[in-house]
Amino acid sequence: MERNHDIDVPGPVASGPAPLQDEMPFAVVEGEPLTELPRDLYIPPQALEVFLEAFEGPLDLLLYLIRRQNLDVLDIPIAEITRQYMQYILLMNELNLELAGEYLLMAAMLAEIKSRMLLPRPQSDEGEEEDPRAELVRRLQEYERYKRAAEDVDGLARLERDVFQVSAEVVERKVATILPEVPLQEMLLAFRDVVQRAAMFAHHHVQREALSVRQRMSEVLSALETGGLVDFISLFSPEEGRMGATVTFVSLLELMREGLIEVVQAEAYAPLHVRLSPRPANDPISAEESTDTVS
Amino acid sequence: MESTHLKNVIEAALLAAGRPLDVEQLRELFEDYERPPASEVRVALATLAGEYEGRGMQLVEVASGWRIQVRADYSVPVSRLWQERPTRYSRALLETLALIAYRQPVTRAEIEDVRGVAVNPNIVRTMSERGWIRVVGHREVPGRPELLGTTREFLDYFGLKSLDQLPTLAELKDMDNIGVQLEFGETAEVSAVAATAVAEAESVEPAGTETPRLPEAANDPDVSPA
Amino acid sequence: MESTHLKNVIEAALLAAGRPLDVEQLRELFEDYERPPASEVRVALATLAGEYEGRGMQLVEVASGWRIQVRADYSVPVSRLWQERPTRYSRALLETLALIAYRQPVTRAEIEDVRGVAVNPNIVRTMSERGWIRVVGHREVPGRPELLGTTREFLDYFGLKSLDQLPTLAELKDMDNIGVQLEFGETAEVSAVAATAVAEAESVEPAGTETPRLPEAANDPDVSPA
Repeated sequence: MERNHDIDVPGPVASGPAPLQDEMPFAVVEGEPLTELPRDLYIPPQALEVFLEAFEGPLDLLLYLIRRQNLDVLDIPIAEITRQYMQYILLMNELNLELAGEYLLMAAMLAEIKSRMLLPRPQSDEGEEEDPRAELVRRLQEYERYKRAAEDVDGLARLERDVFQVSAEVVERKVATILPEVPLQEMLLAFRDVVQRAAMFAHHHVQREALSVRQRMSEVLSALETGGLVDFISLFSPEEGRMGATVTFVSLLELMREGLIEVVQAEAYAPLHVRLSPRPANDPISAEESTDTVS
Repeated sequence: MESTHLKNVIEAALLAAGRPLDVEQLRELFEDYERPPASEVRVALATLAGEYEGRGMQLVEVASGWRIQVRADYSVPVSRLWQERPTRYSRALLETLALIAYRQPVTRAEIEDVRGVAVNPNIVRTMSERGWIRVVGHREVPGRPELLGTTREFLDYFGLKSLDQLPTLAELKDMDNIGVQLEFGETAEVSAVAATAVAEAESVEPAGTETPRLPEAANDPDVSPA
Repeated sequence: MESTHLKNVIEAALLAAGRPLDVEQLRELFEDYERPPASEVRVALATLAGEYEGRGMQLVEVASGWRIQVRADYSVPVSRLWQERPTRYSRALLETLALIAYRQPVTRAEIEDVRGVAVNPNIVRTMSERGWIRVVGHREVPGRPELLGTTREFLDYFGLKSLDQLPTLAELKDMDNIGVQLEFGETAEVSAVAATAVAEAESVEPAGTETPRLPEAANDPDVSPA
């Protein structure tokens, strides 16, 4: 805020005792500010190019001119600033530097403001005078705040310059895979579709009643997989009640019907035992193995 | 040099480097005037190694210097950082699984009869590895083909208490959209507060949240075969 | 879960990842049955951050989660590990970036209006490639110009948790009121020290109404869906 009104203090960049609205010297030779390019002096165009590239556009250049002289952005001496600005433009022209169109646009805008400053100001609806510089001032301020925001962003502690992300080696990296999820619904749809395709609707295997029996069939087969005799009674769980017993019984009947198991009894009234059906003798593999299991 | 400062610089550098650093490289982190002797660097390394005991990382010496690495105890959870996103199971797998569930115990040949194509051995292996199916026996016919059935894990995964809870084929046939039907079934039954409580208590199964509940009717043991 | 184990897994994972991890990602390192609640993970993170005090590294929260990084005190010696100087970004790039960050979503034309010069396409490309900015939509005017915004990576890179943490944008002064404001400002300055403190405390808002938050950037990892 202070820098906007204490205009008497020379700016930090200002070289020499340049009075307030003096034109901007582009060089100082033996204490004498040079405001015109000496005809006999060769300035390599690259040097000026570098100088101009330091500006991010006409607004930046204007701000530089204003700040350099500690002028208040809100009260720019428009005639003087325009004159200084034009000097830079002419200089650039003289050096045949390619000038961005934006610089010329700004020159035109400055000239227009300057001429309007000389004319009586039009009254707005509220009866207030409108300052012809208002729009320029707004743009300069708007640009300046983002120019400073850019400096602030650059000042943030950032990765690779101020902050270093750390890492540690994982010597034994194991690749773990997540198993896909299967919604039940998807499996049911798959079942419906496959059965529909196969036109197997009437088949007894897929009636509801079969399901608990089929599950029990798998369980009974598992219980018998050791190959030995299993107590018939042990296949029933009293805690399942009558329904459970019925399911087990039906599943045993179904397994017998399919020839998967057989029920054996040593003598009349002796306890019943269940075992897997002996393998057919004509099967070479099972014939080999059967010697191990049949005892 | 103050030993904490030295230790911290070494720690920071080893963590930032992403490669092992030897004692000489560590010494070069310091300006000439403050460069610690190699002996001090080694003491600092030993101190650091000790401080990492019981932590997530460890300091080890390898051929090209010292390295901070993840302690092997934690490589299993850490490896999950790079785990592959799951792919979806194929239609063929789902159909095979469904057929095993509904028609168990069942042989591959019987599945092939229904599906009309050979059973891909990878599919059977995938489902076995997942613990959803297993060989429950052999059909005593020439070749003794394996009989496949579903497991308790299968029921757990799908949030079923028993296979009875699966809809019958007749029910499936009537459903143009199973999802809608199943949801209807649920809302219809959630009349009682107790039912809700039970449903919530049961929803701890992994797939519970995504698995639509089945109509209560299928649960009723009284409807089961006589 | 045993708290040391949890803490060590988190430490190991953050070190191994080499990128920030959020609470949800940390929870996913554990199997379903042992997965700790988010609150426990946060406690472990706070404990870790405390344990790193006075060490070579620090645990910080940035936009996309928690990150272990070299403590700023040690960045000078650590930077000697690399020969190359860190990239310097041009003023043009930084100004364009600042405009996108503070005024997003913003079109190229709007950036040009403020800066008074055309937007250099290379600058936009560089920032996109770095993952700092992206097209967040189109303005529904003729030509449907792209609207640019910053990303989560931008925040991570600059060590910010959200756009709120950007440095305050300078105020605009009105030409007509400037005299009044100055007088008012000078007398008021003496009167209330507290007011200044409040103003400073409030100044974390970067640009007030002009800076719409990006939904992603403002997304608090703590409230992300479980």
